[in-house]
Amino acid sequence: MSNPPLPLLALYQQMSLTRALEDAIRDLVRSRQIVGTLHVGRGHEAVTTGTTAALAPGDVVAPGARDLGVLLARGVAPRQILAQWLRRAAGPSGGRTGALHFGDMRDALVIPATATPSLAVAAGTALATKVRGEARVTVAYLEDAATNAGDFHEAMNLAATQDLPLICVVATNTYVGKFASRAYRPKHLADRAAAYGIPGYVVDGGDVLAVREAMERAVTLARAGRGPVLLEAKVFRVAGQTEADSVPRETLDEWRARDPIERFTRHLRTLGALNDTLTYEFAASTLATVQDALTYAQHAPPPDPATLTDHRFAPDDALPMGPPVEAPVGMTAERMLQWR
Amino acid sequence: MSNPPLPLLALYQQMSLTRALEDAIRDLVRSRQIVGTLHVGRGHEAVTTGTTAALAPGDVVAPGARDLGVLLARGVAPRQILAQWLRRAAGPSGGRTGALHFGDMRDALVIPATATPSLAVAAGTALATKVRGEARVTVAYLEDAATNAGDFHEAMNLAATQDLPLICVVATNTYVGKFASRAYRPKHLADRAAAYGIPGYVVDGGDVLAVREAMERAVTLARAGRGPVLLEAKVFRVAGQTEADSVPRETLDEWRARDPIERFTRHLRTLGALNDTLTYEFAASTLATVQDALTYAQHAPPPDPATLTDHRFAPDDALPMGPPVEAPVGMTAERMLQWR
Amino acid sequence: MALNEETTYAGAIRRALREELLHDPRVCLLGEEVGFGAGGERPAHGLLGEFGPERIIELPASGGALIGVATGMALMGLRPVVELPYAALTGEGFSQVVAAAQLHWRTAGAMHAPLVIRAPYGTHADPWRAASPEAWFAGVAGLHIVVPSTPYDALGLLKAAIRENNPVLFLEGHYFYRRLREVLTADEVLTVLGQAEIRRDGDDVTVLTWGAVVYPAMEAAEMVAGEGISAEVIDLRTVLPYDAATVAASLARTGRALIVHDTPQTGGLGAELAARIAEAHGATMHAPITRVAAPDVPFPAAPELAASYAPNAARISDALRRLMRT
Amino acid sequence: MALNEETTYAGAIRRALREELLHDPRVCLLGEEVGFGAGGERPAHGLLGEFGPERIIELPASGGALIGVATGMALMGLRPVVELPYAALTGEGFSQVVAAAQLHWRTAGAMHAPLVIRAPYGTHADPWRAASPEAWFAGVAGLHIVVPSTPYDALGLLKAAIRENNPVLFLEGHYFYRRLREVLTADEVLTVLGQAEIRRDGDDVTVLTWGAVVYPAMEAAEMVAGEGISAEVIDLRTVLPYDAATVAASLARTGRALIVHDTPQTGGLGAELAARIAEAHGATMHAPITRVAAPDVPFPAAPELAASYAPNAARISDALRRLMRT
Ligand SMILES: Cc1ncc(C[n+]2csc(CCOP(=O)(O)OP(=O)(O)O)c2C)c(N)n1
Ligand SMILES: Cc1ncc(C[n+]2csc(CCOP(=O)(O)OP(=O)(O)O)c2C)c(N)n1
Ligand SMILES: [Mg+2]
Ligand SMILES: [Mg+2]
Repeated sequence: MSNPPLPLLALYQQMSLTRALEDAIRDLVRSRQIVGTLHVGRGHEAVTTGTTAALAPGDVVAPGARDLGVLLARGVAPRQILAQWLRRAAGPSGGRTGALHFGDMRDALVIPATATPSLAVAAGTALATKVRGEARVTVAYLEDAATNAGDFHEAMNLAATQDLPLICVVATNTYVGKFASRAYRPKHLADRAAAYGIPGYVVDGGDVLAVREAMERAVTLARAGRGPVLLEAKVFRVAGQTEADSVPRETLDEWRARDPIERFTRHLRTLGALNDTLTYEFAASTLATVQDALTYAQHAPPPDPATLTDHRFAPDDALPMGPPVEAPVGMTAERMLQWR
Repeated sequence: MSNPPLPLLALYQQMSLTRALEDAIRDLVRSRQIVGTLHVGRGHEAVTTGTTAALAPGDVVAPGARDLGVLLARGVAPRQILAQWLRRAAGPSGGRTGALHFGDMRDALVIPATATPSLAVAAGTALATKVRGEARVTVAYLEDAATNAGDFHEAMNLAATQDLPLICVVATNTYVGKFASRAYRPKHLADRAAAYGIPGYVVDGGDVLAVREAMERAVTLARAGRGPVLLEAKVFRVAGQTEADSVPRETLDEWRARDPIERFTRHLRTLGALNDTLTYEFAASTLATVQDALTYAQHAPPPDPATLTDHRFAPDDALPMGPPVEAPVGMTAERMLQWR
Repeated sequence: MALNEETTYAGAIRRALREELLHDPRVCLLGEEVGFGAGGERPAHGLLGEFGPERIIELPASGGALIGVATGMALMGLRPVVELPYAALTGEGFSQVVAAAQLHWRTAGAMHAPLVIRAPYGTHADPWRAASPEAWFAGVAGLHIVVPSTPYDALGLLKAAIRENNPVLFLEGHYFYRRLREVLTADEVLTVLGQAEIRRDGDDVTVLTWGAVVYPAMEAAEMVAGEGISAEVIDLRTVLPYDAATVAASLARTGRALIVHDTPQTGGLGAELAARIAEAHGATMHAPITRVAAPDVPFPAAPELAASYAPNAARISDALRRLMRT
Repeated sequence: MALNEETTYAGAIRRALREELLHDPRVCLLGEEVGFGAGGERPAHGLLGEFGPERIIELPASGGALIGVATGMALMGLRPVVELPYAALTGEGFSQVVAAAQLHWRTAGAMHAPLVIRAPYGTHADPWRAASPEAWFAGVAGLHIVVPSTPYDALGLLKAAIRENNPVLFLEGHYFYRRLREVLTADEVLTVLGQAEIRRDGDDVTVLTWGAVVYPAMEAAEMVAGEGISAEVIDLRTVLPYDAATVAASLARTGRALIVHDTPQTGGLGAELAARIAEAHGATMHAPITRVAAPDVPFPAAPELAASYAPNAARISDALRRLMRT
């Protein structure tokens, strides 16, 4: 399935909104309106925006703690995201979980993060689409150190042996956990692809267009039934693992030069695609969106304690899960199972 | 630490004894004197004998289900092994576990197999020797499909980042589990070394001298503090995963040509190192050893049911574990900790 | 399926899988040896040939990944059944089991994980592989644990488990596979989860049990019957959540409870039963609530040790007599 | 260590680690962030500088591998302490924990696994990370589970745990780290594992509890004292195996038991307590053995939900009153 590249300005808007919304979350954390930690995604915007720009509507994503941009790209409303962060009743988890630990398997096709390793779950959605003869791909987003987990290894090996349409996007940032030490030997985590006999690519995670191009290549392979792909994006994360950790001044300066949004802005300006007027317009609409979400979420009521024990067990008439089957992406009639 | 290569005939004896003892176990299984399954090690003799020939007395080994030869090479008595298989009170587990699920951390330095993935445990013994400044290496033996487990991945990555003296010997046989299918994509599992930034070698697991030479290279690297090594030995296992599974006739014929013991015998005969007289002598002494072990084990009493709940908790005065410290292998005074 | 065919326990499981694979195209079977690897007496034998690789999916052995994969398939609208070679492998996928059990609650009802984990336990040579993990999951909310003791229940309960919208841990008695036989009619059997079965009526004392140890419990009940002790034997079948109503009704009559399981006593499923009974009926019981279970050690390999591991009819009948004396 | 210094809960853990690292050169500390990663208020803070990388070993984050690695170090004669970032990670290493707990029995006494798994639980933003895994391991023979509720106990029990020859799961109240302070003398404290502490004497009813919920239990006891109800509050401290003698002595006087824990009720550690009490004292109890615990759901993130999760003084005192009415 071909998917027309988004116009460049849409990428710019996407990255800007991601940054603005995360800044709003950061402020809520700083002002103690949110208890809990923000795993900072500042600097990851080109990865989340560039990879999702290469996807089709029916593809499945499994974002991690820093992948706010993926949720926005898949159409999850900023209102929902802030209601979730503020743990409101109206949030997707009804206040039962924090941060980005929620998902949507009907429309946005976002696999819920569970705080346990879950690449195997993404392999499962990819396996489901394969056995149903659908052309969907599943994209899982991992932090570099997460590739040290047994879950990564078992899931990638399984996906490779089954030729699953699974793309594993690894954002390698200079930090692991709270401090800048190496939790693995290889220079490039893309080299881990050799262990599974699958292709592994490295891309500059600060260059949104390079990311989109690399992702398009990966998606083409996966959709063609060639099995999983490992795509490593080198990013530079400002701040520590969580918003709480501080970063040395010179690190911050170094980062500014590499800021994916500022890099893309310079590019668009040299192309003449972006000028001050446009910048202000975009900034204004972004601000309005964030403001609307903030107002909505801050005024949304908290969950009712009486509901704490609701939904302990799914009822027998629970809605079937997964995407609506009316028009499964790329479902090829002859291999299609009568599955519902 | 240098270790002089064993004389060739000792290798021959070692391999013959391994084969003879496993045949005795097979007969006990067939005659139902042992309930349970024998994971056949027939065809693995050059791997167990060749690798252990490159080790020093104080090195630690973690054999798997098919590595009877490793136990014999480390000096575990055939009497003990058969008493364990027959689940006698005198066996190392007192009849509490079956098969080769036992170990010895005082003398033979054999990590007990627990039926759970345990490469991480071997990484732990390697870490212990490293922090104590000992020059011991730890050798773990895995079947090919075991490299698909998360335990393998987490332990190898951890060992690599800590430069642990851990050698992982993978015996790749043509079968995985009960049937000849592939549980992984890469042609060579040694390629998985790239994922950890460590050296990976492939060796003909049917050639005991080639195995010993490759192992000596691996041991030298590990002892020098260069971190773990992955050594893949290609072997051809006769019979299915367990003694119970049958194998097609032509497979058996193919195997005979590759039988590591027959290959080494031919080699020794062309060298003139082995002749009929010697062959008969060796066969006789091997037979005597196995016979003695059989008689001992078969007449050994079963465990007393009254002891079932003994040893639920280790007492406060339990013997300290690990090798005797009087003369730790290669302990280098300056890095030695006053650790006991 | 011929009429009134004598079926083994393993055969009943195969029939349940086959009927549900036919009944609902969303059902699929995952495991290490469910296809070519499934030998003649194995429950999955023959299913690959009939339903093909899109439904019967052989995957590399990875206890951890298999359950995560099944969760992903469930998220996409399928109804996977995972077969593990032995039940202790749930320890490798422990987090994934808990995550699946919590999914519905975590998503405030938006999602659920309709998956079944099938695994044999017991009589394995190695203590590890023989272990039943039932106690590990006794505290995991959102999970169902089913332990069928007859071919009929294996058939009816597995079919119901596959139609259940919450994760089910389905523990199969390894020892039963070929040894238990029962004549089953061709009629469809669906045994509702969470309903106990009264195997024997009695008025003096209630025996609460499940799985392989149901048989010595029945034997013991017969032994003491001659001595004028009337024991009611209840096979819980679904041990989490269990059938509190049936238990309550029986205890209201007998006022005496003996809990019997073949797994270690401390922290076992029997503890929760005893606690619930003490809370609800403590004031009206005629005798202390008593447990007869395996000792607090793993399942031993030597037959001489294994023989005195699970409660036998002698131990159970002694306990019944003691209960009646108080 | 200055005399009579006011010490936080985290500080007491640090002191225990430091004293044992000094006392026994076989002791070492493993974890993801025990070295450079250990910030000022963290228990491990500063230990790397004092004891060096051979004793304070920072390893990649792998819940599963860490416990296996510790087992291997123990096999070689060391006494490792593993620090996990949060206790639910024991789910990633579940098999390794069970294997370590079984080692002594499996080897017929030849080997043992002297290792401590230290992990904080509670008050994490995410339901998963907040979970206490105490119930998962309630049925694992060979394991000790310790849940200290004061800095003094954290000090004395951790030191004893490190000297224990069997694996110990040491669960630290995350909420306590900086909030609990206590004046500790410089004298060495070694608190024997398996001994409960009577926090409050009473004659009418025995409250059995541990961990964070000890405080609301004490509060509740004070509340009902005014109403003439004399409640004895026993902090078990070591919950597996627990101090049956102290519990028995108290119940012999009171004849009433209230079990209080801040983890889900079904399949929790309270179930085994209730079952053991019902068996041993059922005949002599004046009131049904009662549990007050968290509901059977994970720990919720929203403060409004979390507030009604763990038992509070109101719920506990109501239960005490109910017990006295029967
Ligand atoms: C033993 C263990 N400790 C901690 C965690 C969870 N965890 C929290 S932060 C962190 C490090 C994340 O590092 P990385 O994936 O590189 O993300 P980064 O912090 O670098 O953005 C991990 C693994 C875990 N899964 N296992
Ligand atoms: C899900 C799962 N199934 C089974 C096992 C244990 N197991 C028993 S046989 C086997 C296959 C072994 O294959 P391999 O390692 O290649 O040894 P081979 O049978 O080829 O000698 C495994 C992994 C496991 N650890 N996890
Ligand atoms: Mg990182
Ligand atoms: Mg193999």
